[in-house]
Amino acid sequence: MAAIDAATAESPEQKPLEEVETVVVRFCGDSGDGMQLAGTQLTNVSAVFGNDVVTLPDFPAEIRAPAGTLSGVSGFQISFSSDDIYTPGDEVDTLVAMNPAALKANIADLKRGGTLTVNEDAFEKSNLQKAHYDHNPLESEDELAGYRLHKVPMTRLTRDAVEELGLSQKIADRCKNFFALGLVFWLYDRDPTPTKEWINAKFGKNPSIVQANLNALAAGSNYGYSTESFTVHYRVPPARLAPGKYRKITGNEATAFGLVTAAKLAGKKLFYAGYPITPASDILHELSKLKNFGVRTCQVEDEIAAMTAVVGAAYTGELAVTASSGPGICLKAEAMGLGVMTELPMVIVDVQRGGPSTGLPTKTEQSDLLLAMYGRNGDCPLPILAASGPGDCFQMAQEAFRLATEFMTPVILLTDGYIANGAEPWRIPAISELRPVDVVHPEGTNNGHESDFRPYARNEKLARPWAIPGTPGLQHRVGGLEKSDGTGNVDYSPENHEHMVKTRQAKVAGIANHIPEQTVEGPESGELLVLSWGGTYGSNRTAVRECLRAGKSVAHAHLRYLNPMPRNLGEVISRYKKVLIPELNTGQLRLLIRSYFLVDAVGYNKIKGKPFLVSELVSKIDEVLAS
Amino acid sequence: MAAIDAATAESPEQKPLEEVETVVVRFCGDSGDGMQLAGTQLTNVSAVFGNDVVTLPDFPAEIRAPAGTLSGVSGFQISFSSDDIYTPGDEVDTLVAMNPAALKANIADLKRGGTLTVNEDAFEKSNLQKAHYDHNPLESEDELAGYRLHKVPMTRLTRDAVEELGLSQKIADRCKNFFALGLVFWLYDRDPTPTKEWINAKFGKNPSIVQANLNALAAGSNYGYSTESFTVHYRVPPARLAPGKYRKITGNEATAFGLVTAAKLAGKKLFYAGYPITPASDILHELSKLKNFGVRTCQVEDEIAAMTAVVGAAYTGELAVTASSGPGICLKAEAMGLGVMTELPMVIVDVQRGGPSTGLPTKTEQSDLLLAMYGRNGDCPLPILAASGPGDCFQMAQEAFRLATEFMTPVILLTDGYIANGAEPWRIPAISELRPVDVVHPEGTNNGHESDFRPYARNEKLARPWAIPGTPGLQHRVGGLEKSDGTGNVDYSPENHEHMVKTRQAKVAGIANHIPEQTVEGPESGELLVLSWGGTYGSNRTAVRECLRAGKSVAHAHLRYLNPMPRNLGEVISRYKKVLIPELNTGQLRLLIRSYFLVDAVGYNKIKGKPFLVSELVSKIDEVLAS
Amino acid sequence: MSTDSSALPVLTAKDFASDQEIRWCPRCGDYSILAQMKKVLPKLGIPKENFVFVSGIGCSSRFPYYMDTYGFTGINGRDPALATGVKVRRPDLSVWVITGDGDALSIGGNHLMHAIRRNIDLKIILFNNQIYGLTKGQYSPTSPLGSRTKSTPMGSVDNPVTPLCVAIGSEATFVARAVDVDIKGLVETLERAAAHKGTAFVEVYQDCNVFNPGAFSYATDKKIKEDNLIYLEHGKPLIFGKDGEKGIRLNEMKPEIVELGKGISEDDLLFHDEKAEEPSLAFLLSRMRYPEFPEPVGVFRDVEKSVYDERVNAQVDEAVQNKGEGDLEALFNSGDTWTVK
Amino acid sequence: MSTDSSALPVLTAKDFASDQEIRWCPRCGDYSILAQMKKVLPKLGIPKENFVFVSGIGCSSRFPYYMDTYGFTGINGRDPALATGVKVRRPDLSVWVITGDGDALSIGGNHLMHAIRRNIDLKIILFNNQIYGLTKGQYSPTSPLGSRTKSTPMGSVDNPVTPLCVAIGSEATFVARAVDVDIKGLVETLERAAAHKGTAFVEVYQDCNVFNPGAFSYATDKKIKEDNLIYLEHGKPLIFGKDGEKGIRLNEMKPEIVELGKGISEDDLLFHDEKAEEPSLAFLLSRMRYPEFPEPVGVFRDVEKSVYDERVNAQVDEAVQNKGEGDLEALFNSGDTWTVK
Ligand SMILES: Cc1ncc(C[n+]2csc(CCOP(=O)(O)OP(=O)(O)O)c2C)c(N)n1
Ligand SMILES: Cc1ncc(C[n+]2csc(CCOP(=O)(O)OP(=O)(O)O)c2C)c(N)n1
Ligand code: SF4
Ligand code: SF4
Ligand SMILES: [Mg+2]
Ligand SMILES: [Mg+2]
Repeated sequence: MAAIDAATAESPEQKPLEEVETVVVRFCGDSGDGMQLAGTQLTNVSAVFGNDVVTLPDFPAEIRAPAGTLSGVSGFQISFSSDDIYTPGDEVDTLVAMNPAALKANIADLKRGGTLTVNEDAFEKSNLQKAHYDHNPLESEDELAGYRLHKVPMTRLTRDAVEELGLSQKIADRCKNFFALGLVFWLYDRDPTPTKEWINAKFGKNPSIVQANLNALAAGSNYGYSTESFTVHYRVPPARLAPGKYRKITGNEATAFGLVTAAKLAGKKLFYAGYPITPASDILHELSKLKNFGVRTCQVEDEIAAMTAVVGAAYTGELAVTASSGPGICLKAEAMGLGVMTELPMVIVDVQRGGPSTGLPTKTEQSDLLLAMYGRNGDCPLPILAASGPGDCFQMAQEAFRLATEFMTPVILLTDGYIANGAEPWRIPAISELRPVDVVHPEGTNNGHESDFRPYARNEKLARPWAIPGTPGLQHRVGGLEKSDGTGNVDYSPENHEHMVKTRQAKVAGIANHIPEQTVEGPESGELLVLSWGGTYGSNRTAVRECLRAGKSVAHAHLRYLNPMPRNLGEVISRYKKVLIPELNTGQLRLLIRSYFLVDAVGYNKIKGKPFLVSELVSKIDEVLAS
Repeated sequence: MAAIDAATAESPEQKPLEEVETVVVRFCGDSGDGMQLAGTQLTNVSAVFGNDVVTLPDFPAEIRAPAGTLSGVSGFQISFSSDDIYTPGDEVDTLVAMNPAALKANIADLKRGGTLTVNEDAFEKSNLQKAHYDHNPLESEDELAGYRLHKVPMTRLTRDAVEELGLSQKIADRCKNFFALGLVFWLYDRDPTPTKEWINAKFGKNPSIVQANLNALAAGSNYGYSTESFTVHYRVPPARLAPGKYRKITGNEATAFGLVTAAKLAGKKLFYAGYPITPASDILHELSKLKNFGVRTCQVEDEIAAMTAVVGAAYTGELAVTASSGPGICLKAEAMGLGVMTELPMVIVDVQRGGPSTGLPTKTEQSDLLLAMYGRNGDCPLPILAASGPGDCFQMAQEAFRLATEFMTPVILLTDGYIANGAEPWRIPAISELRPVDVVHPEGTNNGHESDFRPYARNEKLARPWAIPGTPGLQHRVGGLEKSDGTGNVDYSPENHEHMVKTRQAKVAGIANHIPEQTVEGPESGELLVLSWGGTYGSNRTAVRECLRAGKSVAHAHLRYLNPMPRNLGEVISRYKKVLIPELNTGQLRLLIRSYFLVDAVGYNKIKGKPFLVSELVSKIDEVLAS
Repeated sequence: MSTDSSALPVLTAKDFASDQEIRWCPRCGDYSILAQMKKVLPKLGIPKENFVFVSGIGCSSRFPYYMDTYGFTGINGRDPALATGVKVRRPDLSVWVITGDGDALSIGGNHLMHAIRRNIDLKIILFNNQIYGLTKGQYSPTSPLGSRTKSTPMGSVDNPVTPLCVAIGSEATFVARAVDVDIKGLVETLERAAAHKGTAFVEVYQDCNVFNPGAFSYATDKKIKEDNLIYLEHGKPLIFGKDGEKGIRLNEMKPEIVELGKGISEDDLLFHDEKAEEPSLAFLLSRMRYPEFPEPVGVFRDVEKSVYDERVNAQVDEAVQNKGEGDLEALFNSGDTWTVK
Repeated sequence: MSTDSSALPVLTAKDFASDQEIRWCPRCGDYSILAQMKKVLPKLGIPKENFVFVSGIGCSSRFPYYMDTYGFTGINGRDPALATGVKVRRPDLSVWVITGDGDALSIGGNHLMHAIRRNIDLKIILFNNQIYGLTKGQYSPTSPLGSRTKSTPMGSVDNPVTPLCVAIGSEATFVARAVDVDIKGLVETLERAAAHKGTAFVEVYQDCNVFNPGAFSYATDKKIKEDNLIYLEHGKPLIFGKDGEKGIRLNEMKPEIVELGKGISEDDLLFHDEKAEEPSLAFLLSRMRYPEFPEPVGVFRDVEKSVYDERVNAQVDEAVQNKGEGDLEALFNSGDTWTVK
């Protein structure tokens, strides 16, 4: 069968093309089925086309669970829209399921009346058994009656499509995902060009693989175009995004970019030390590609070594950073305390995942906020930031280094598995838009007055000078024992200790004067304030916006600065009768807000390793408004 | 010179003996001067005599700082009383200073009009220099005018006293502390018998050392008895303590005793793994002496190994415990989380010291409460107890194991450097008074139904069964990944995770029904509630009692259960107009109380590595009452 | 625990399989190791409830889930410490530690070293695939210099360690090496490890079929493996090659490959002595690395030394013997006491 | 940094003393090590602002406070990792790690092993007093079996490690041993360490006069030390004894003590080779322990191998060369982009 490109072919029996605003598609199948790839390609073509896009990949915890099993199911959800959107969508409009296990694990999320496309060929006995089906759901009368079911023999059709190339069956079958993708491209009237280019670039060395994938892609499109079963297809017009040049970015990529950017702006070379851990490892992977920016990445023996090496690099005047997730952040605690005591600038990224303990390594959660606040011995404050979405990681990573260097302190940046792996369109900033990171090191002396140098003298921000080894005359010694303010010598005296504890606290608290004040979306005062933080920005924003459209008296404040919080926050909160704090944990921000402002904030807590659905938030808002 | 025992000798010119209620004595000198020993001996004779006693040792941070320097000063304060007392006293009545550095470092704490006894011989040029004196304070007109100064040539008199024994001068000089002790014995009319017995027992193998020390002791007493300079001496009658047999105990000893007791009561053999750290090491030292109780102590490579070994031992059914201080507790965080996830019973003792980082290793602080609460990734709750004084460590260590085994959970016990090293009289409990620790392990099966065993089935307390290796038919696997309730198999499903997070939380919260309700000392309602926790019990109790005597409307509630807190605490707090929370940190309990009960609790925070003075607390109470 | 093995039901490999689905990738070397372990255990005459499998984190560390014994998957790298807690309290149990090259040598290197030097009676099986499998393909401390992995796009820059050298440098009493697909060798080695009293350290070359496939093909490929491996036998000379035509001779502390026959007889070769009191020979053997040398497999060292868990417990017994069973009342009343009436 | 040492002021030991009061106990071995270090540094021709002393925690770890150089007292056991951060970023600095037997081998064992195997250019000086000094006298990983200390009233039950064996097992390129009061030997050893490119690992026998006095008297007591020490010299036979009357001969991988003269000449002895590519000889020497053998002091091993910090930085240079100096704009614009108008 020759490859005919449905999207460009003219045809008399053109099917009706309906326009819609927002669409949610999920590909799911076995880990080996290439679903992440299909999802990524749909994301790319949609973004290039000009839609707003939000994605939610969902990997299995196993590297490669046995084929066909429930634990091996891999999924990728994408929402694309002509509006600006902030979540990957609550319910799925079109579900593509490559095998019974994928169907079983995902069907609950498909909207009633939604489009369900399955690879019919995969529904044979052994696969059904592996999915713990005692029957074939495709043959059931009513089980899938609520959906627009399309049983497509994808395996067979893909084999047919590539037959001419004489590939092994195994390789032929690997092209199935492009068949499915092609079908979805047709269904949503997507221009496949970027995917075709990608196939050419990726497999260029192997022309028959290129052709096989192109054939499968075309065959999928043709299938939608030609068969009777699909009666309409849809068009999602471009979004009205802010003008500019865009690219797609994941949170981990954006974090890496932000870190490198901060270093570049400061005239420094980034130092990264880390030990791999899901879902933070990609920051290491991304940075290790950027050695031509002077980035030095060290994969070290454990998180303790990583954190301590960062302290060492910071001492020498480097912008030094480490990233990890919950278990690794625990291990960094002691050395973070050393960073606080030595008042050196450094950044610790915590890509939060489901806990406690090893927990749910591949799932998202917001449950390390209090660990970040208090997970060190003694009174040991440091600034904490939280990125609100994939793209915001870029900005907050820079902000982390700005505060670290300006105030000479370690800074924790919280992201989470959801925004770290999720992607969104990112307006590429002009270099001139970036906020500078100014770093000054005191100059050396050769006048013999060496002992005059006071490494713990402070400026108006209470920051001490960042004198670095190699500078003549500024030799000094730092360490984890309490220091005398000014000289930095070891000092156990009662008054000095109290002074230093309070100074460290005041320094961090004072940052409130150097960060933006809290803003709200919605009315300036009213019934209810929804107060959120970190990676749940999108769902909260969407939910509140929906409520506002419905005329409810609710506003949204989103925190990206957790310690210190914006200085006007108490005042903002006081303008609303009620406060609702939705969190993907048991109520960690709520604990702080209640204590700081003595306000009876209500929590909405979801601890399922998954982001909020907009609908869940809207019902909760309604419930609180009604109470 | 022959040894004449002043205390037993009859004398015509008997000096007047005044009766007083409470006395505070501090010995201070160089680390090599044996001040800890002198203090301990005064403690012993006073306790044996029947006084209530509280002590406060103050070691230098250095092992052996250069002799005569300020950093080498070692002190030991003891308060003994005919009343019941809870603090070592704010101000010193009698200060014994063995050298200029000791005088300089301690004089500020001597009460105006107090007795100052110095070793005059030590005030020569080089010692004065080392103490950074540019003059001899003993020769100053008015510098010490406010005190009853006694310049005693202790070195010379001690040498004289032991001359007959032909000892080297170095050894002779080592007896100086017994001279000073003898003088204090005379001054406070103490019976030296226990000290003499101790000298005999300790140095029995070396008769000339025995004699030298006895001679010095007698010479000191004789000096007080015979010289003109001491005109009166004092008598402190026995206290009206609860009837019973007493001994002196330090917090670390009491913790060790409590742990062994819990094991014995549970029919278990204690397992301890730890890595030395000040001020927790003595728990290891004490326990390692108790091998005949079946105690197995392992000094392992670091705190992570200690914590993980404890998890392993707990899995096999042992009462397992580790102890550390701030930096080490940080390192245990990840493995504590594993203990929470595997729901195994174990105890972690945190002997708090000054932080952050290495901080002030030898000083006390209460700054690890929030670390204990939140210092682990994810939502990871566990019960937290805090001992209120040296003796209470005995009870709380048992309580920790009772809760750990009853609820199948790790438990943190907080003590601090002050109560760990401080001693107080301890009424020796009868074995029958001790609360039993009941432990049940499910029995094995040989009927082939192995897979029926549900390691995460729960009882009414939400505790799971503690099945131990070696039991036939109960083979099961645990670990740090999220588990399915019931089976305990790895389970990442959203609903199960939320259920498990909430179950672990509910289990810990439910402990509130199995601990004593909160009591107060003072009126049931009123102006001010002083809410304290942990090792500051004594000073808070004394301060509130003083205020009560003065007719102020103030009551005292002291928390020994920090998580969960007693279930009636909110109600108790609500009965007072104001709440004052004094803490040796920046306000950690206050953060929690404000959040839990939305009460505008005020803090009084001292962060000087030292316990509260009663007078400081009384003024703060007055200030709050007046505000 | 009953040690009367005649009373035990006869167990088979199947009895040691748990009800959990096995979740390794197809053709992962871990499968073979699991299979051989299940064959070895029933032969040991130990009731199955007396086995405890402890692991850390990694693909390899899932092993305990698949065994119907007591099992504990701990946290990354701390498994030797966790197993120490188990074994000190229950020296009667047979405690196995399953670990990976990342788990044991990266984050867990210190615990490994200390378990070994204490000579605690653990059977430590290190699955060396020269990669971090579970975290999807970063280089490990055993990856060769220059390895291109996810975290080292330009090649790794740290010199790798040799697990056996680390173990020997840490005073190991039993050290061995086996290959995942060499069923006979692996079974024998596991049996020998089980029989050793004290820490038995076994490195198994394990193929990670996804992130580092073929890393050990020189040792598994039938065509070449005889030239690249030496099967160690106590008291025997070091001979290798398809027809046993090659051998190892020592030249002033330096091993060299020689051809047998041409004036060189077996007596000229280096003889293996796994019982040598000092580990210098074992160390020298562990330095022989492919491609310069054939790599020895089998038992490098097996000597007796006092065992930590036994000694800890012996002190307890001794204390009881000397001081009598601890008595709380006596303890409380020790030291100076006084009575208030 | 200026490397033109001719332009440098001539420094003396005094220039390296900081203004901090020294707080070790009287007669602590640490004093001598400090004094010798202050003698060695001025000879290196490095400006004093280019020295960084990093330590962990312990009595020994106070060392940096007493040096007028840059200094960092870190946390217990993590000093090699901290120093790695310093050195990777600033390969031009001379970075020294001062550590103790507890700091380096107990809590810090893993970082030590990894620093050594990476061959990062650090000078690691381990003050081995076989005790935890700062925490007042618990046994350490180097304390002999049976040590009675605060935490082991019935004697310790763990086999000690030999620091040099651990280092050699971790692929060390430079390994040496010295004795605190052997001024000449210590100075020479420190100089050699300074000259080595890569990790230089030096164990110094150090007397803790308070908690473990005399632990090394066999090596310091003038009357007996010549019988108990062998001063290693490259290319020379192993000879010892007051009059050089004894030597070490190798008997099938086993060292044995022989008397010279009685039919045995120097040529029969073991010859030292610190440059041997493989560390087997160094390992064998490090196994010779008192009282069975005289203990070697001096340089056991000194070979060249590529250096971690250099390689990390070389990759950066290479990347710049290949891809050009990183350009943010190009980075941001990489991959698929689209423009919204
Ligand atoms: C504290 C902590 N840090 C990091 C991780 C992530 N992690 C899990 S397994 C692993 C390495 C596994 O490598 P290896 O031991 O070689 O096992 P393999 O998967 O290759 O069998 C890492 C880094 C973790 N689980 N915990
Ligand atoms: C995390 C942590 N655990 C424990 C300690 C307590 N500690 C300080 S130094 C030390 C051991 C020191 O021994 P060594 O390295 O031999 O030094 P030495 O004092 O003998 O020179 C310990 C256990 C600490 N400071 N930090
Ligand atoms: S990733 Fe590698 S080691 Fe892990 S299961 Fe797959 S093949 Fe095995
Ligand atoms: S305790 Fe020992 S090691 Fe520490 S300073 Fe004193 S003598 Fe030196
Ligand atoms: Mg591996
Ligand atoms: Mg030491």
